Formats: sequence, C-alpha cells, structure tokens
Amino acid sequence: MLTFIIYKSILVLIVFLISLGVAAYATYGERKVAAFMQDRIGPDRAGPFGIFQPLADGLKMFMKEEIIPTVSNKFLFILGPSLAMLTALMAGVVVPWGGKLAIGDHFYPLQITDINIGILYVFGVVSFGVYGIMIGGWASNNKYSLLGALRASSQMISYEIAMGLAIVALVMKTGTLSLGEMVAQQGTGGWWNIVYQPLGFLIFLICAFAETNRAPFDLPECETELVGGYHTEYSSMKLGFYLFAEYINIFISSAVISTLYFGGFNLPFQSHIPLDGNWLVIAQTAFFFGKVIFFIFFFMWVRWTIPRFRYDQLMNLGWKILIPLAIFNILATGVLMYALGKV
Amino acid sequence: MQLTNRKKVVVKKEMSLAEKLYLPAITNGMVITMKHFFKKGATVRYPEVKREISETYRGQHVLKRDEQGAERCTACGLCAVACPAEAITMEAAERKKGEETLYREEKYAAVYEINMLRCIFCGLCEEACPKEAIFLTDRIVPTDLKRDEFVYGKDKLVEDINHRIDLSGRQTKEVLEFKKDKTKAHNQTWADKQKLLKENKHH
Amino acid sequence: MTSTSSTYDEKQYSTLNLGPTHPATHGIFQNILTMDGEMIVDSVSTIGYIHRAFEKLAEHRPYNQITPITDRLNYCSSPINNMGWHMTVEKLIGAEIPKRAQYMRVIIMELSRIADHIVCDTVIAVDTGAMTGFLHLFQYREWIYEIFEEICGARLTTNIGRIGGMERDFSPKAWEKLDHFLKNFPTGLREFQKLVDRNRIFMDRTINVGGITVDMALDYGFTGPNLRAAGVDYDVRVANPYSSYEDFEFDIPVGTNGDTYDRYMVRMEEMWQSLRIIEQAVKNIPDGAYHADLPEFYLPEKQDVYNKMEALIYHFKIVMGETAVPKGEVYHSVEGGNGELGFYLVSDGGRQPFRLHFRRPCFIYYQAYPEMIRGGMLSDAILTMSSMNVIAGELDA
Amino acid sequence: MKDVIIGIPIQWYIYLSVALFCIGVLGVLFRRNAIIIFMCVELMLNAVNLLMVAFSRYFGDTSGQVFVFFVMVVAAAEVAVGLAILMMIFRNTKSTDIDTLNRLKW
Amino acid sequence: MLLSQYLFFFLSFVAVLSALMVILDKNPVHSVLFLIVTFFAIAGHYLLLNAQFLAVTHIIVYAGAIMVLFLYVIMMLNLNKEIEPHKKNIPKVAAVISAGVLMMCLVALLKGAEVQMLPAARNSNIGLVDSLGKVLFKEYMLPFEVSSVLFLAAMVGAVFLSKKEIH
Repeated sequence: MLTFIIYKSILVLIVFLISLGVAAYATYGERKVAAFMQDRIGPDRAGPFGIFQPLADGLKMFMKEEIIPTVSNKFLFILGPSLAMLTALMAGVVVPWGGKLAIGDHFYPLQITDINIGILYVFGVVSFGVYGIMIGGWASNNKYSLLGALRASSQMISYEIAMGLAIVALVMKTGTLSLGEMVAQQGTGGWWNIVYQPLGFLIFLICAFAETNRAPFDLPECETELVGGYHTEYSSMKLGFYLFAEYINIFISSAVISTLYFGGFNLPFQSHIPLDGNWLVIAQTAFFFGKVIFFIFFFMWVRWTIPRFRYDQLMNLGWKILIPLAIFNILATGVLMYALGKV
Repeated sequence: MQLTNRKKVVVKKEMSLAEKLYLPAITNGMVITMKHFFKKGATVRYPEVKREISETYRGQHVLKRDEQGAERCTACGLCAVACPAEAITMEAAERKKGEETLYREEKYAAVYEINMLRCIFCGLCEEACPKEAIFLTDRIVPTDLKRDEFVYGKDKLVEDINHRIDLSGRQTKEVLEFKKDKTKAHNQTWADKQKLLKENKHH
Repeated sequence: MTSTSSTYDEKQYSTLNLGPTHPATHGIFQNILTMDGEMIVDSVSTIGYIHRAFEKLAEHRPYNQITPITDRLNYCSSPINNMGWHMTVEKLIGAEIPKRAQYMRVIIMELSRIADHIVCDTVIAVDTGAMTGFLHLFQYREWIYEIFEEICGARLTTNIGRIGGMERDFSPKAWEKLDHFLKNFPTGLREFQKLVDRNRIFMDRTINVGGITVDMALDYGFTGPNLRAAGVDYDVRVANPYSSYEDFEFDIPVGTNGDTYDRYMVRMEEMWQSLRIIEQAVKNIPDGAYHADLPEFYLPEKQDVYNKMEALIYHFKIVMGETAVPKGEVYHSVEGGNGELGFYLVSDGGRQPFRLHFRRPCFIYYQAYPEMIRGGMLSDAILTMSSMNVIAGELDA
Repeated sequence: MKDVIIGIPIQWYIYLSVALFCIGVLGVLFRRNAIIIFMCVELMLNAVNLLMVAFSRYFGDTSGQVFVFFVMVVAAAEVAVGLAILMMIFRNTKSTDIDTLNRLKW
Repeated sequence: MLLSQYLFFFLSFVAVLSALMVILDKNPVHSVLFLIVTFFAIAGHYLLLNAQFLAVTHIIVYAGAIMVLFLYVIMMLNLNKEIEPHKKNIPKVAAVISAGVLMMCLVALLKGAEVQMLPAARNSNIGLVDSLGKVLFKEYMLPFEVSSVLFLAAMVGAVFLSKKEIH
C-alpha cells in the first residue's frame, strides 16, 4: 500500500513537472517556430540558441510588479488564473504515457490512473476550464476583459458539443471510455483509430483548437480587437499562469489526440520491432512524446498561418457545420458498423 | 462610374467549392509557411553584425577638421539658419594668435551645440555648409537616460584627430576633383598659406 | 444614441473606448463606440491627439525647409509628400523640370506607393490574425527603404529631392538595389497573395464589411484606393497627369462595392501596376540633367560654392530663404499612397508661404468611419479602420 | 441500521438531502433576485438527485440513476428557457427583482 | 471512524456550507461560484456511492454547462451588489421560520422510517456505464427519446425568446 502511494505520488510529480516543463519550452518553441516561419531568428540571447529563454521569462514574470486594479474584485481576480492553471494540470491524470515498466517483480504502469470513464473525465475537466477565463475576465472590471470572457465562455461551450459528438463516434467504434483500453486496442493488431475515424479526428482537432483558444479561434484574447482579452489587466505571474495554462492545455490536448486517434504510445509495426521489456516501454514513451511534440508544433504551425474568425462566423462554424458533421459521422459510423456486422 | 478607359475590375468575390471548404486554402498557406521555415532568416544580429549602411546615410553629425587638424567651422551660422528643427546653436569667437593650428579661419565656433532630441536628421545643415565643416555620418546617435546628455557639444561633435572619419563617399566626383587643386583658396590649410606667402616673398 | 429606433433604453448599451492607445488604431486617434453586445450602435470619432500644427509651422519656414515637414504627413510614403510639395512650388515659380528628373521622381514615388500599400495590406492581414505574411512582405519594404537610403540618406523621413529636381543622381548601387528589388518582389507578392487572398476565413472576414456606396464616397470626398474600391476609376495620375505620368501604361484597378475586401484587392493590384510603371521608367529613363537650371532656387554645386562668388551668393540666399517667390496661389495634387494629396499654396511674395493647406485624404476618410462601421461588429470596425489606412500623421496635420 | 456503503447508513444521506433541500427552499423564500432563486431551485433538484443515487445504490437498482439523468435533462431545459425569459424580463424592466414582476406587466 | 465516513462528513460539510453561502452572499457571482462548489461536493458523494459515470456527467452538465450559463447571464446583465433589491426584515424572518419548520417536519417524518433492503441488492457495479446504458436504452427507451424532444423544444424556445424583437 505504501509503495503504491509513493509510486503514484512520484508519477504525479513527474507528470506535473513534465507538464510545466513542456509548457515552458512550448513558449520558447512558439517563439522559435514563429520566427522561423517569418524569416527571423527568434530568442537567441539566453544561452546557446536561447534555450534558457523560458527560465529568463519565468524569472521576469516573478520579478515584475504585481498590479491588481483597485476597482476589481480581488478574490476573484486571483482565483481566475489559479483556476485556469488548476484545470489545465488536472487533465493529465488519465493520459497513458507509456506501457508497464517492470522493476523487480512489480509492474509499474506509466499512467496515473486508468479510470473506466477516462475520456469523460478529460471532457469534464475541459468543460470546467472555462471558469478560469470567465472569472478572471469578469473580475478585471474592464470592458475588453469582459468581452473576452463572454466570447470565451460561449465559444468553449459551443465547441464542447461538437467535440463530445466526435468522441461519441469514436466510443462507438472502440466500445470503451477508458483511455488505457483504447490504446491497448490500437496496439494489438488493429489499425490506429485515425483510419476508422478521419472525419471524427478532423472535428476533434478543430474543437481542440477552439477549446485551447488557439488561432484561428483565439477570439477571447485577440490582441488586435480586445487588446489582451480576458488577461488585459493581468500582470506578473498571474498573467504567466494564464499563458502557462494555455500551453499546458495544448500539451494535454496533443497528448489526448495522440492517444485517441494515433495509437497512443504504440509504435507503428510494433510487432516487428525487436525490442522487449523495459526498452520497448521506453521507446514507446519516447515515441509518444514525439507524437505530442508534433501536434504541439502543428498547433503553432496553424497559428502562424491563418487568420482568425469573427465571433458570429465562429458560432456558425461550430453550430451549423461541425455539429451536423459530427452527427453525420455518428450516423455513418453506426451504419458502417452495422453493415460490417460489428454490432 | 467610368472616367477613363483604363478601368479594370480586380475583385472576384464568389468562392469556388474548394475555397468554400476552408481546408485547401489552409493547407496551401501551411505549405508556404513551411517553405519559409527552412529558408534563411533576414535578421541581422545587430550588435555583433552591422547592416551595411549607405555612404549617404544621414546619421550623427561630425564637425570636420582639415588635413592639419584645424577645425573647419567658421561659425557663419548658415547651418543654424537652415535647420528646420532649430536644433543648432553656436557662439562665434575670434581666433587669437597661436591658435592657427586649431582653427582654420580667423573666426571659429567657441560653442557649437546640436540638440539630438530636436534634430530630425534632414541633412539641410550639411547642404548649407559652405566650408565642408559639418557632415552627417553613417553613425547612429546612441541612446541615453538624461535629456541633458543629448545636447551634443563640441566635445562629441568634432572629430577625433587620431580617428578621422572618411567622408569622401558623401562627396560628388566633381568636389573630390576640385579638392585636389591646391591653388584654390578653399583647399589651402594655414600651413599651405604660410608656405605660399614665403614663396611669394622669395620671388 | 442617435440612429437606432430601439424600444430599449440606453442602459442596454455599453460604451467602449477604442483608442487613443489601442493595438488596432495604428496611430493615436479615438473612437467612442456605443455597443450593444458586440454590435456597434453608434460611434464618435475624436482626432487631434498628434496634431502638430503643420500648416502654421510651414507658414513660418522658407520653402525648402517645409519639405521635412511633409515627410511627417503620411509617413508610410513620405517621398510622395516631398515630391508633391516640390512640384507645388515648381508650379508656383513656373519651373521646367528635365525629363530624367521627372522619371526619377516617378520611380521613387511608385516605390513609396508600393511601400505604403505593403503596410496597409499586410496590416489588414495582421488585424485578421495572420501575422506571418506581414513579416514576409515587410522584408521587401526594407529593400525599398534601402533604395531610399541609397538615394537620399534616410529611410523613413526621407526629405528626398529638392525644389527643381533631385539632389543627386541615382548611384550605381541604387540602380543595383532597384534591379534586385524588381527581380524579387513579384515572387514575394505572389506568395503573399496565395497565402491570404483566397483564404475563406479572410474572405469571410472582409467581404461586405465596412462597405461604402459610390454616392456616399463621393459625397464625403473620397479619393484614391478607397474610392476606387467603390468602383470609380478616379486617379490623379490619369485625370491630371504630373511628372510625366502620361508617358506610362497602367490600369486603374477598381472594386465593386467598396468593402474591405475591395480595398484590399485594389491596393494589391495597384502594387502590380506600380511595378509596371517602375519597369517602364527604368527602361525608358533618358539621359540628361537630374535637376532644372534654377540658380535662384536650386542649390549650386558644392565645388562652385567653394570657388565662385556668384554661386556662393546664391547659396547664401537660398539657405537663408531670401529668394523672391512670385505672388500667386496654386493648387497641386498628387496621387498619394492614400488618395489625392493636395497642396494649396498662397504666396504673397515673401520668403514664407502666406497660407498653406494640405489636403490630407485620411482626414476625409475618417469622417466617414462612424457611418461605415455602424451596425457592424467590433471586429469589423477594426478591419474597416485598417483597410481605410487611416494614418494618424496625415489625420492631424 | 443498514449501510449504503460501508459505515454510512442510508439515514445520513436522507438528512443531508433534507438539509440541502431546505436550504434551497430557504433561498427561494429569502432572496428576491430571480436568478438566485433559479439557482436555489437547481439546488433543490440536486438534493433530490443525491437521494435518488443513494437509494439506487442502497437497493442495487439502476433505475434511480437513470431517473437522475432525466432530472438533469429537465433541469438543463429549464435553465435554457428560464434564463432566456429572465433575459427578456431584464431587457424590459432593467431588474431581476421578483417583486417588480408580480404585476405581470410593465 | 472509517475513511468513507470521513469523506462523507467532509463532503457534506462542504456541500451544506457552500449551499448556505449561495443564499447568504450578496454578490450573485459569488453565489454562482458557491453553487459550483456545492455541485462538486455532490459529485464527490456520487463518487463515494460508486456512481462514477453519473458523477462526471453531473460535473459536465451542471458545472460545465448550466452554471456557465448562469455566470454568463449575470456577467452580461452586469448584476452587482447594488442591483440586489433591499428587503424588509419581516419577510426574511418569515422565510427562515417556514424553511426551518419544513426541515423539522421532514426530519421528523423520515427519522422513524425504516427502509427495507431488497434481497437482490448490493451490486456495486450499477453505477458503471455498461449497466446504466443497458437500462437506459432498453427499459427507458421511450422516456429517453421524449426527453430529447423536450430538449429540442427547450432549445427552440430559448433561441426564440432571446431573439430581439422584430420591428
């Protein structure tokens, strides 16, 4: 029992630190990616190639003067970024980061907990994530912040529906809500789910962009219209929390996308690879992170390429295109499964 | 409305099916950005590498000295009059005996100040100067923290006698040709004049 | 609270200060928007935040010292302003400018028109959220600035040329840079258009946004790309040619209903037409003097100033602003980056203008702004503003 | 006394539900802001839901939980319509005070 | 005491306290936030009762959607403390008394009630998706479909209501 708790605590700590680390380096990555795409160099002063830039940024965030507007609601003003950070960090619990490590006689799965409704848990956490933005935006007592908060809440609620419907089709195919089991299914014999659910993947991907408030759906914070959106009034580490939460969200959604549609930690042609035991587990974990990093890169790639939607167009896309498409996807999945005798 | 026969409507607002689907255009754009990802950046790493600045650049001023090291400025005040920003102030003084190697003409600027916060670097002072005394260079005025520090006096403006600034690139071919002609009064330094005087006495 | 026939009372609406310092007001000017949620019910525009009294300032300066002031009108295309001012004074004194100088002016003006349109079009893209194309095209703007630097010594506030012609001939390096630019810019521009033009998100954002009808545009006094976007092919270069523009072949791009997409596309096409003009000018540029023979207005050569009494006298007279200018009044206008840039000059024969008025196109566009954004959304207002290319320097002269 | 789960008798859940329900009732009577009253109604529904889940567990019968689903559906529908009505009322009266609504006109 | 008892008391304490704060706090936004806390405590109870699926659904529906709507409306109407109308004390006292009486009645009523345990009980897996889904789609098929129609009606109604008046 005690070893179990210690092992879980260590795992939680590792996932926590990795989330923070990846988020920190995602800020660096974002700047570098943007720079390369725009024929620039990007940060290159702190350390070789600027790799200590996140540390410098973090230090700066901590040292900066903290400004809390006098007319704001102080408690909620502080609660906002904290909630954003909290919900961002919570979703990593159910993601299977790798197979089972064998140490001595014991097996240690690289997943904090494999609850049988894992995907619903992720969904619940995501649906709760909007509060951080809403509360922060409202408590700032600034009209731009308020507009950002209102945009964020309606956008996230609208896209949750399409996202949920996309997942429904996937769940019909896999027959389970547990992420661990989904990965296992994709590992043994079957193709990755992207082959079965290309449309569902596309819808899920678009909704993931919307849920993480990334371009082309970065309306809540779009700097050319709302100055800074919900975090206009924030400064110092509270602003840092908001930015961090966004990158952690990207990290987690990349991990979830890889898990759901790209075979999780499975290697392609896994049965032909002459690796076994812990080496395989390590290779799998590394490959999983490779996939995650690719998707993080993809998020950035899209952001630095396309313009953003307008509020009403965003709603039209969500309600009039994505939701009908997702329903059609469910229908098609059902019909196909029935036709192939899988039911 | 038609005013000329050169009119050309350039806008097509109907979208084709492929354009309506969002994705082709987005993919297209992503291919373009990816091409740039592997292209060499256009950035110049400034403090280490400096961009090649043209010879005609209008940067920080310099007050020139002649070949002997005497200041060329004769405090005629044309530059101050020409300055649209009224950034130049000067006080003239008369050259005393023994100062011939310091000042080229009998009158010189005892105080010469340019307020770099007022200056708009239009180059009119350089155009106005009939004595080849003030030039703008390809140097950039450094930043500072205090307003006072931006009022550049002669200590900062007059060129260092040991580190001459080559400005031949700013001058036209005709001027450079003309300057070789030592018989013209403009091109004679004080030493040249003394030599000439001596030669005249001999004759 | 003026125009809407609402049954709700005004407590419903909120007031939003768009500006004076807002990321989308590229310059300092203010809009007080009355909003119903995200919809704009009404707006009041405020100007004057960077008013510098240029007209009055100019009335206390000799003619050649006014050129640096015109730099700061539309600072995205200052050479056009400089040239426009020179041509106005030349018109007053009745000077004849050699063909070569005129062609050189055309090249510089068209280059600065491209620079101006690059700024406007890429900034429209930036305001829709597409940042990357902006930086791709800005490299070419840098090249244009380098050409300016080679010609006159400065990049932004150029103070290029003099009354009577150019201050110096194009150096071999300037020609080299110009060739380099002409060879490479089409590729870059085409790439940017591929990135932005037909992207549905961009089209949805801009089509039927901030439109203006021909009648309304003419009533307000629109000119330039913003009028052409509404469908009127009015271009000062064709309607009232100056500086040998009648020698060149080019089309006048027009839009259909004056919305943001039209304004964007018209500017895009104008860059191509400017390239055409520059190519023709480079090909056909005649030899000869680069300035007119105007001893009373054009500064004499330096070697003459150093050596010849007469030249020195003229030099002093010109610099001190003591040359006599004929009495009279002239109006001269050029096709600026943003529209008809006019100079109304009244001279009483003194060393300074008696009265000088700049006709700044932005000032006129900005009056129509509240009417154009009414009923739209906040995002539309921002795109309308950037596509009209309201530049604060030109707004408050 | 029999336990729902180890160590917790069913009575405890009954008392908890009663307490939450009564707080909801108190809120409805106590407050005059229509939105808060609305929220108190949600609280009452949830108290009932909790009891139903507890009984479902106690009897090992799934129907109780299924019923909770239907309550959620009704609650969601009610909120959507109710808040829309409240918005309209606010637009017209500039207030969400129920005492101004008892005239049924404005 | 057992771990489950500790959990029960903790969750109950949080639920009741925040439920009280919902009705006592003057600021509507605070009320909403306290109600969310209450819902989380109730979700905790569901987990304790091994109704995992219901717990997550509860959070998604209540915390993720319904309360966001409340918060959205409050923010949009910009309801602050000042808008909260003042009330005389007599109705307040009456409200407290009547609610208290109701509570006393209910407790007294339920205190003596003996709940019979059914023989087939104590299947701890009833809260899982499998068993719930089977019951929902087999026995409760018609109510399920009817509820979806109800939802649709509510959606249409909400959209219709919130449309601006047409002049």
